[in-house]
Amino acid sequence: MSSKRDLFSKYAVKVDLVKPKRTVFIIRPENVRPLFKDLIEQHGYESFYISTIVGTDLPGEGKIRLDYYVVLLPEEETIVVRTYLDRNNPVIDTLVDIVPGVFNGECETHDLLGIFFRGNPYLKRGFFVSLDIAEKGIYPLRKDSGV
Amino acid sequence: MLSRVESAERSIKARGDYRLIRYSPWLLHFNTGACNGCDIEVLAAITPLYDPERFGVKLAPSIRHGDILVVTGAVTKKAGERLRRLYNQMPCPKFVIAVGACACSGGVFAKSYNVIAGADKVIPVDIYIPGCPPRPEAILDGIVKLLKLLSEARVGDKCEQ
Amino acid sequence: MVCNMTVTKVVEIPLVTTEVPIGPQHPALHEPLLLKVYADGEEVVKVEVNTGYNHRGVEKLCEKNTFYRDIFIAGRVCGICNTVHANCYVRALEYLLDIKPNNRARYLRVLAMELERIHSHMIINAIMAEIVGFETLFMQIMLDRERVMKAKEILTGNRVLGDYMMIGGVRRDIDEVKRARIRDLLVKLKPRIEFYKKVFEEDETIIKRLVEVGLLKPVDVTSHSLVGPVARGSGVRIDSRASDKYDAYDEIPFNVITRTEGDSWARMMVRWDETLEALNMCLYILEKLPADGNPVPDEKRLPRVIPQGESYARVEAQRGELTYYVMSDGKSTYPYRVKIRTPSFNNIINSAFMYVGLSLADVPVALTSLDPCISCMERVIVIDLEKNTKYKLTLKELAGGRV
Amino acid sequence: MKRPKLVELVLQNLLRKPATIQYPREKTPVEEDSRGIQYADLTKCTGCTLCALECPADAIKMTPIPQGYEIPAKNPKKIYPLIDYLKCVFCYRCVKICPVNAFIVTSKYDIAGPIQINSEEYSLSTVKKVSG
Repeated sequence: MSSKRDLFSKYAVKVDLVKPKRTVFIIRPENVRPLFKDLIEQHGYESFYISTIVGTDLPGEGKIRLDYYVVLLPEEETIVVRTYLDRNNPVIDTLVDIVPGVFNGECETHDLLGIFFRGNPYLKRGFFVSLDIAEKGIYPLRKDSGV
Repeated sequence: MLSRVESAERSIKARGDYRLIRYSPWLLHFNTGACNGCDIEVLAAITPLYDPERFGVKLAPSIRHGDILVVTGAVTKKAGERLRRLYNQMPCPKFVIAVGACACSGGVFAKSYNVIAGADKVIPVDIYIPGCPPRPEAILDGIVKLLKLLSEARVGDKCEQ
Repeated sequence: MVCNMTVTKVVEIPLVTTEVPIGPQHPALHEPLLLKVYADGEEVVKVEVNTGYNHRGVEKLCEKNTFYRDIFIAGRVCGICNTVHANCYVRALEYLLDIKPNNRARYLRVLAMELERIHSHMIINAIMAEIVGFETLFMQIMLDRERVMKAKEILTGNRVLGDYMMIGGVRRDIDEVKRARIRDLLVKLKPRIEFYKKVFEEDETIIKRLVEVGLLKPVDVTSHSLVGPVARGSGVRIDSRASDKYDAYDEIPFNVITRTEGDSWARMMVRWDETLEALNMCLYILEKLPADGNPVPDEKRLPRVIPQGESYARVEAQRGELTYYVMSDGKSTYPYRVKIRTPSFNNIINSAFMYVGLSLADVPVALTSLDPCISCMERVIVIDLEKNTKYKLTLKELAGGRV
Repeated sequence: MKRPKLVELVLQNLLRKPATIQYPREKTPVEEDSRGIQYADLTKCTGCTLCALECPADAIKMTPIPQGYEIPAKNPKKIYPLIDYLKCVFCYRCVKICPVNAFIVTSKYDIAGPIQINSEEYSLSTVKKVSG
């Protein structure tokens, strides 16, 4: 177990906490993909699953925060991989080819918040949002979307 | 504007049509984006405990066979189009029951950007059944009230409009 | 999934109504989700999950409403799992506020959630019986489900939407009379559940339709983020009740049910075993309900502004792990961000790979075994490319092989 | 599965009553404290509008009490909460949040009808009518 956490702390720039007691590892956006690649190589597919992808718009800092909530198995501990993207150009490497379970999360985050996952062929507008909003280029969950 | 004679004739004719429906109305259940609460109550209302087949009420397999459209759920933008299309496909005379707060007025979702709100914004509704979700008894009550209105020819048929 | 076989049929399954609570915003659907099945003769070669449906924008709606109004909106994301939704949101707020409800409230919360689990598992098993053409069993299970609904009504005051959770406790208490009545209903229900479980174990029709259909290996489960009974049916032990030990789950004894078969039948059996487990938990709670004060907080005195911070609550809903992320900026009475991830969002969208190789008639069975929340499936459109025809069927007819 | 004994089963089922309830002909008993319609008791209401602010569905509108009704002295704004039952989701947030506990709760549910349904009639029946 400790070795999995070591892997996360290796990439971490900073460690934080989300209540209740979920450790947050803040890492650089370009390190997200190598981190999960290492995790799969060293511990295998059955050692974790990605539960949720949460994007939060932070217009005050000009950033979009992207959190991957990862559940480590078999001890079922939830940890958070957090990264900050530039709000004007939110681009990050996709994980969909190595962890297929992020398919729904990435499509949804793209549709609602406008984060572009480089290399994900399934991204499209209208995954959730109705087309009249999608055509205007509005991302509903951005704070200045006005919907 | 119709003359009085004409409208009286029409109402007599319509009453004859309604009588026929009254004996065995076939329901068509359509979900426009509900949370499922109303759907399981509609489903519960057709199970043995409540058994609306006593009144001849039956779920229709297709919209073309339906007499009464049962709408549940807040009408989302895309579902609104479908709802209108579905309503136009129904044979006359046709009636609509809105089940639950969401179908009646949008409920808690009325202010969302993707929701038109109640079903009456899209199609004419004949009976509103409030509740979140209404009990199966309340749904039966609504159906029986509609049948009563039909037998007294007190609801107008919206077909000609 | 690229395949050099010829595609002769395309089957579209619009999950027309509800739930497949897909969603983040619990996009409510109508035209909610389209399962596009490409078939070679009878064999499925490719499945596309098409999400061209609408959502209700619950996450945005939550940002526009106050914390307290959101409790009721969260309960209305999904009607079948409303108490778990409300519980998860309320606990996320409690983590921020550092409030802990008293023991009686924690026990009562578990009671409400487990009653909901019983009725939800019963309904999906009933639907499964209907899909495979066993209509009598459907009617029987639905009749017995009414007992649970009555118990829920006694406990929460409404048959379906309980609105039972409140920050710091629950919204109504039960007295001795109600306790005895709920107990009585559940004791009568228990032999029936055991009987249905036996039917699912031994009945030939069900075994022939369910066994070896929709196989999922453990590695598929974790890499595709599948949760709940689907994961447990494949031997992956994911149960946030056991790991997070929220509310009173640390004191109430229960077993986490896992099975190793990984097919549709295993998933349904996991559900029946969990129903029995939940029933025993309810009886245990009714027996040992602690009496340490009033579980109902005074809603007039609760704090209106939630302190700054983030919290992430997990709950084991009937269909799997449900998570709420709540962020408060500490200044207003509105949450800054609410993120909802419902279990079916993972289970339905990510599971398209499972159908490949099945025969068409097995698709509804495999789909139902994921518990996409009932009444969803009304019609199936079959496009026959050889004859260039298009016709509509009910899902039941598809399961009956009328393609 | 063990084969059930046919004769026994038939006899059992012949003696059994049908499970169906006779709903519209006989009212089925509902729980007395199940959440049916609620309305404001105007003799207690102070017109503070808290319920209207807290309602998750915005079903409550503060409405002036019409002419011809005795208005209690503690209601200076002369308004009362009018609940639109078509919007109401029956969560009873208003009942619980009311500072003077002015809401009357019932278990009545059969209020379906062809028109808009609200609590005007129920609420106004709690105060006396004054002539003129």
